[in-house]
Amino acid sequence: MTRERVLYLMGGISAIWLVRNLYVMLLALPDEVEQGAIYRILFFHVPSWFTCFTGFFLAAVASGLYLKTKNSLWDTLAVASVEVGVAFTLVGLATGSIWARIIWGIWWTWDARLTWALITCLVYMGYLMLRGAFDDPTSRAKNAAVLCIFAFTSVVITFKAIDWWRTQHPGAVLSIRTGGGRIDPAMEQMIYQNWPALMLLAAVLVAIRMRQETMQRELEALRRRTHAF
Amino acid sequence: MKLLREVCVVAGKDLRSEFRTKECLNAALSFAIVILVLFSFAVDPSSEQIREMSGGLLWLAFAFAGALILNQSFARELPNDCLDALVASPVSAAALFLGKAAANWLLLMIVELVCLPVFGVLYNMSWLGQWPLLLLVFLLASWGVTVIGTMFSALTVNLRLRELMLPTLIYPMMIPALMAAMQLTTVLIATSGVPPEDWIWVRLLVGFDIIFTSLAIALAEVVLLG
Amino acid sequence: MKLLREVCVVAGKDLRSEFRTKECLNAALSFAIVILVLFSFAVDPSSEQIREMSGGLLWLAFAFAGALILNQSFARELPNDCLDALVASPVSAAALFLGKAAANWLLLMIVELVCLPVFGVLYNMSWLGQWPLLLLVFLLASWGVTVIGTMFSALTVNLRLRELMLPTLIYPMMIPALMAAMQLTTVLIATSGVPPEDWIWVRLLVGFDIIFTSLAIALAEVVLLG
Amino acid sequence: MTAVQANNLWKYYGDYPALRQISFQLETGQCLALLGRNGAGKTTLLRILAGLSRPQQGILRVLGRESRDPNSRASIGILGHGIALYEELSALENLKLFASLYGVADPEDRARRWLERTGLDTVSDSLVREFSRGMRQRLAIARAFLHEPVLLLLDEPFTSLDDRAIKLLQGLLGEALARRSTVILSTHQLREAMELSTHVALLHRGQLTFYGERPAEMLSDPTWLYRTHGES
Amino acid sequence: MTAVQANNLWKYYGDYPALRQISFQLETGQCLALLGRNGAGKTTLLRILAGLSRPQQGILRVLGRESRDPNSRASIGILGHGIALYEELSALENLKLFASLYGVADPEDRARRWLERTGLDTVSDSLVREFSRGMRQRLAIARAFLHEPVLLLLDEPFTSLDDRAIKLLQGLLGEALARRSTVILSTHQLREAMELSTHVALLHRGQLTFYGERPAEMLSDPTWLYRTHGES
Ligand code: HEM
Ligand SMILES: Nc1ncnc2c1ncn2[C@@H]1O[C@H](COP(=O)(O)OP(=O)(O)OP(=O)(O)O)[C@@H](O)[C@H]1O
Ligand SMILES: Nc1ncnc2c1ncn2[C@@H]1O[C@H](COP(=O)(O)OP(=O)(O)OP(=O)(O)O)[C@@H](O)[C@H]1O
Ligand SMILES: [Mg+2]
Ligand SMILES: [Mg+2]
Repeated sequence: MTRERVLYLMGGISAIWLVRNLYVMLLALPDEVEQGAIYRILFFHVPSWFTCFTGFFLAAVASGLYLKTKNSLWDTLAVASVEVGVAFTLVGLATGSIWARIIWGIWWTWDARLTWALITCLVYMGYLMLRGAFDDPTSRAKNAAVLCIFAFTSVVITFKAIDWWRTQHPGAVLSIRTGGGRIDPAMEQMIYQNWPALMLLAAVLVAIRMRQETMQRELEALRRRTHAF
Repeated sequence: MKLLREVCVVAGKDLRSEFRTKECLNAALSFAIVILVLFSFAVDPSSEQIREMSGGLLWLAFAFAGALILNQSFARELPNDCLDALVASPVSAAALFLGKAAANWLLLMIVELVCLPVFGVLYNMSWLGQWPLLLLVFLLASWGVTVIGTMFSALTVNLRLRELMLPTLIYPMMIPALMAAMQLTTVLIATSGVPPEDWIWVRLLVGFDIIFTSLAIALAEVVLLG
Repeated sequence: MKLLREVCVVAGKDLRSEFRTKECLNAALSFAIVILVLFSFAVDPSSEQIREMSGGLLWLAFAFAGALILNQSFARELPNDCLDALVASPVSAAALFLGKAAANWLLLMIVELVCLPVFGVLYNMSWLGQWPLLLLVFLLASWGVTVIGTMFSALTVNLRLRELMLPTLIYPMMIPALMAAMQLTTVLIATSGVPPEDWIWVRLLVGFDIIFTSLAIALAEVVLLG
Repeated sequence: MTAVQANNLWKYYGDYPALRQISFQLETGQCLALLGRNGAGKTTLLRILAGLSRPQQGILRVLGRESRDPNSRASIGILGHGIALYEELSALENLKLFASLYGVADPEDRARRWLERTGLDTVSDSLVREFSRGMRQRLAIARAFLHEPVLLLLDEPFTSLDDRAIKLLQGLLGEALARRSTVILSTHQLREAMELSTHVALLHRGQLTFYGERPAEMLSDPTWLYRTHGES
Repeated sequence: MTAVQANNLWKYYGDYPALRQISFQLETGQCLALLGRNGAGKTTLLRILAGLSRPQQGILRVLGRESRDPNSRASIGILGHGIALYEELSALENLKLFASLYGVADPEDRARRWLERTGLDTVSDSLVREFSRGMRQRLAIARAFLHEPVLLLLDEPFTSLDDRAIKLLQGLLGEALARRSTVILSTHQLREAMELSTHVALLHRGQLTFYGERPAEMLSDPTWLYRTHGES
């Protein structure tokens, strides 16, 4: 009961926070010189990539722990964070595509950053697919965990792509990566404001998915037990 | 009629075990995207030339997916000697072969129909203009590929015949069908209709399908029973 | 030493049973050749541009043919629950995994080395000028492909949709290795040496091989035993 | 009526004659126990009778027709070494599939009935992959009996069955014989087979060294036949 | 010395408990017959003892070591439902392979010796694909005994063996026990098992309902245990 309350509370906070951020973004911050109004998509584009990377990282760690302890709780955490991570990846892809359409005039181009972002998305969709293909929960958890650990390499490559290749996609802007100067502090501030809000939302979603997964597992157990030979 | 029913039962069985979880469509979808991403590394995707290769790339992807699907078709029957039970049942060898081929065909068509729009988006190409003809080409060419592939798959379970019919020759045998399909697909995507001189490719496809289907049906009993 | 001996025993077993039937090798080889022939229909083989795509085409063909070999790698153990006996034996999981990978590697190398001259003839390209370096690239890249493929072959053996699932899962993982191999092969075929800025690809290949081999060895026990 | 008539059958694997000069005749309603040591040729003979393999020489008539005639195949039930079940289908789906293949009128209903008879009704929706060996064998038995065959060809049907399942199978066989079906079974579990069989055949290195009604001695001493007619 | 010590083992498939609270202890030189109806959990237990599957709970020590310790694995011989032989390799090649895997000194010689002992020396160069079922089982037995294991885990080893092969296997087991090896075998052919076993365990729906020395009643009446300790 209290757990549920905490969840509602967190959800409420993140909702209010997001609304407040939207207000600041749309009404308080001025348009950017070169791009005009559309640059505001940055405030969702970048934090959602950060959020999905965090989710994938969490999933990789949880998978490692699952393989070590064989405790199915870790497995549940891994699926939940991958699922939420994939959702945010899709948000990132969508916002990026829309942005690209307006700035570059095309939806998609085979640029290293974009391609790797797509590959990452595919890899984690593969993870979910692999899970769906197993009937036996033990081997499902094990095999998915192994895949999840391998998969994280593509996240790393995606993250580093702008450093390794000359890309059409803009390079790093945040001052933690560049040492500052490439972005207006107010804009950067806004990214840092929106990120925790999205993270909070992600956390709520993960918690909900974990509950669902556990319940499904119990249901399956009941079914097997009533149908024992 | 009896034949048709039997074909459906056999095809239904294969499809059921493929579709058991809904993963099949997901797998086909991600597979399609993966292949198209791979292509983007091999050829320069932004060049103009890509338009003239569209049919080639698409059918390459299909040939590849096909090989994987077809390879498993009869191998699926090996584990518990399931093929014995099928061969011993009153179902005719032709029905069995056609049933398996039909299941493979459907799977291949699903992969193809999923690939096509994805290809269109990623490579910035429109294919809707001529879709009824395109569909026809897909249906015909896929059937040709499937019949030969299913035959190959059946050979792998029959050791004695495998030596004689040389699997190394069977894949190359698909080339005419694939060639025709590539040509037609490119034409249908790049231009706005099939020029008269290209109709010969359609005739080739139809001929190919008829010849190999009859051959396969005639040989089914021998190949399956040994 | 003990590890090496065990690896050899396992690899020897896989190779011996493969060479007895040649099922997989034939299929992969003929398939790779079909793909190369198809490319010549898909792209204009006489154009200058083809030279810049040579690496891409070759490695696409290898990746496709490789999937057939990798698919079979663990599937070979399914029939009589053979994997159980291997896992129960005192051989370490790492040795088992490396043995299987080594066998796949050799098979893939055979396919590649047969395809290369065929490619040269079909596309009128000479590849002999830089053959020692080319061989090195082939060895490194194939190993990377094989390690990932063998790992995932073990993960997917028990799946219905294995044939579709395996390539869908492995290709995105392999892309770094394939990309490097494509780049280097093109450079080695088209020009007469590796320009300094391309050595980074060699480093990438080596790094890729090391990282994934260690990961695979570390996880082998978990994957095989469950 | 004659259920099986075999005349001078020869079967070679390469140059090795796995069956030599097999001739016998079995009437409907009889139950033949096919005995013989490992590698004697029992499975080979059963596979030929089932139409799964062709003899190189000899004439074979099954249920009054050519072997491999679709009509005769529809009235044969087989159970081989491989259990011939699909691991990724459920028990019910497996039976339904074979019911449809044999053209049974209401596959679903028939399948459920046989699941019940073999005691598998509680696990009818589990995949065969999750079955224990005995459960698989039970399901394979259900598959063989499903279409009410007139001729049953069973290769070591008692394998890995527990005491209750053996009783069950013996009951099913008894019923089938009572309906004047014909049964040919090979087995090494002589005790279980002797209770039912009316006839006995002994294969020795591909040759039929004994064929006839079950000797009375075998009921109390199952290995009697091996000792008298098999080479020691 | 204690050969196997199991303490409160639980094994779930998904959330279905296939083994519940299994505890027992077996000394070296003893022979345990693992009995139970179809689906009771015998195979599951044997696979856990062999290190092929991990219990979710409980402590298991085999030959005084952790389960899955490479040293203990080297002294275990297993024979499962799947015979674990490669169809494309010959009998000799199969045995040589496993002899090498187990680090036997002269694989070729050892393999030939065991082919002879199991009566397969005449077909040593035939591919397993060409073997009859009984011949496969013999070869699998040879594989299990090949490296002179100290602990033998046999899952229905008598399956499809003819009378002579059963005698042979009983002889091999007797020898092994005389060498103070330990044997655990599951079977439904109680009569064959009872001659050797010193101990009996009865599994019922994943639980051990009986464990102890073989009751004298079982020699003459093998189903005694089922009637007294199994449900209904
Ligand atoms: C479908 C198209 C796009 C994809 C898949 C994509 C993908 C990504 C990814 C994966 C990141 C990772 C952030 C990180 O480094 O942690 C990112 C960041 C970023 N993206 Fe995009 N993007 C797309 C389009 C665009 C466009 C059109 C623009 C603007 C012209 C843009 C601007 C940025 C910026 C400024 C960052 C922050 C860079 C940093 O500081 O790391 N993106 N994008
Ligand atoms: N892979 C699996 N997934 C789910 N359930 C399984 C699996 N393997 C076995 N089971 C279940 O576990 C139980 C015990 O199976 P097990 O194979 O151990 O039985 P057994 O005692 O060996 O039976 P038999 O005498 O028939 O061989 C059965 O109910 C079976 O359905
Ligand atoms: N596919 C094959 N190729 C070559 N020889 C074979 C083949 N199948 C069987 N044989 C041989 O034919 C002989 C008879 O085999 P079969 O399987 O009929 O024996 P069986 O009587 O059923 O024995 P078991 O009791 O062991 O099952 C054996 O010597 C065997 O080696
Ligand atoms: Mg037999
Ligand atoms: Mg069992």
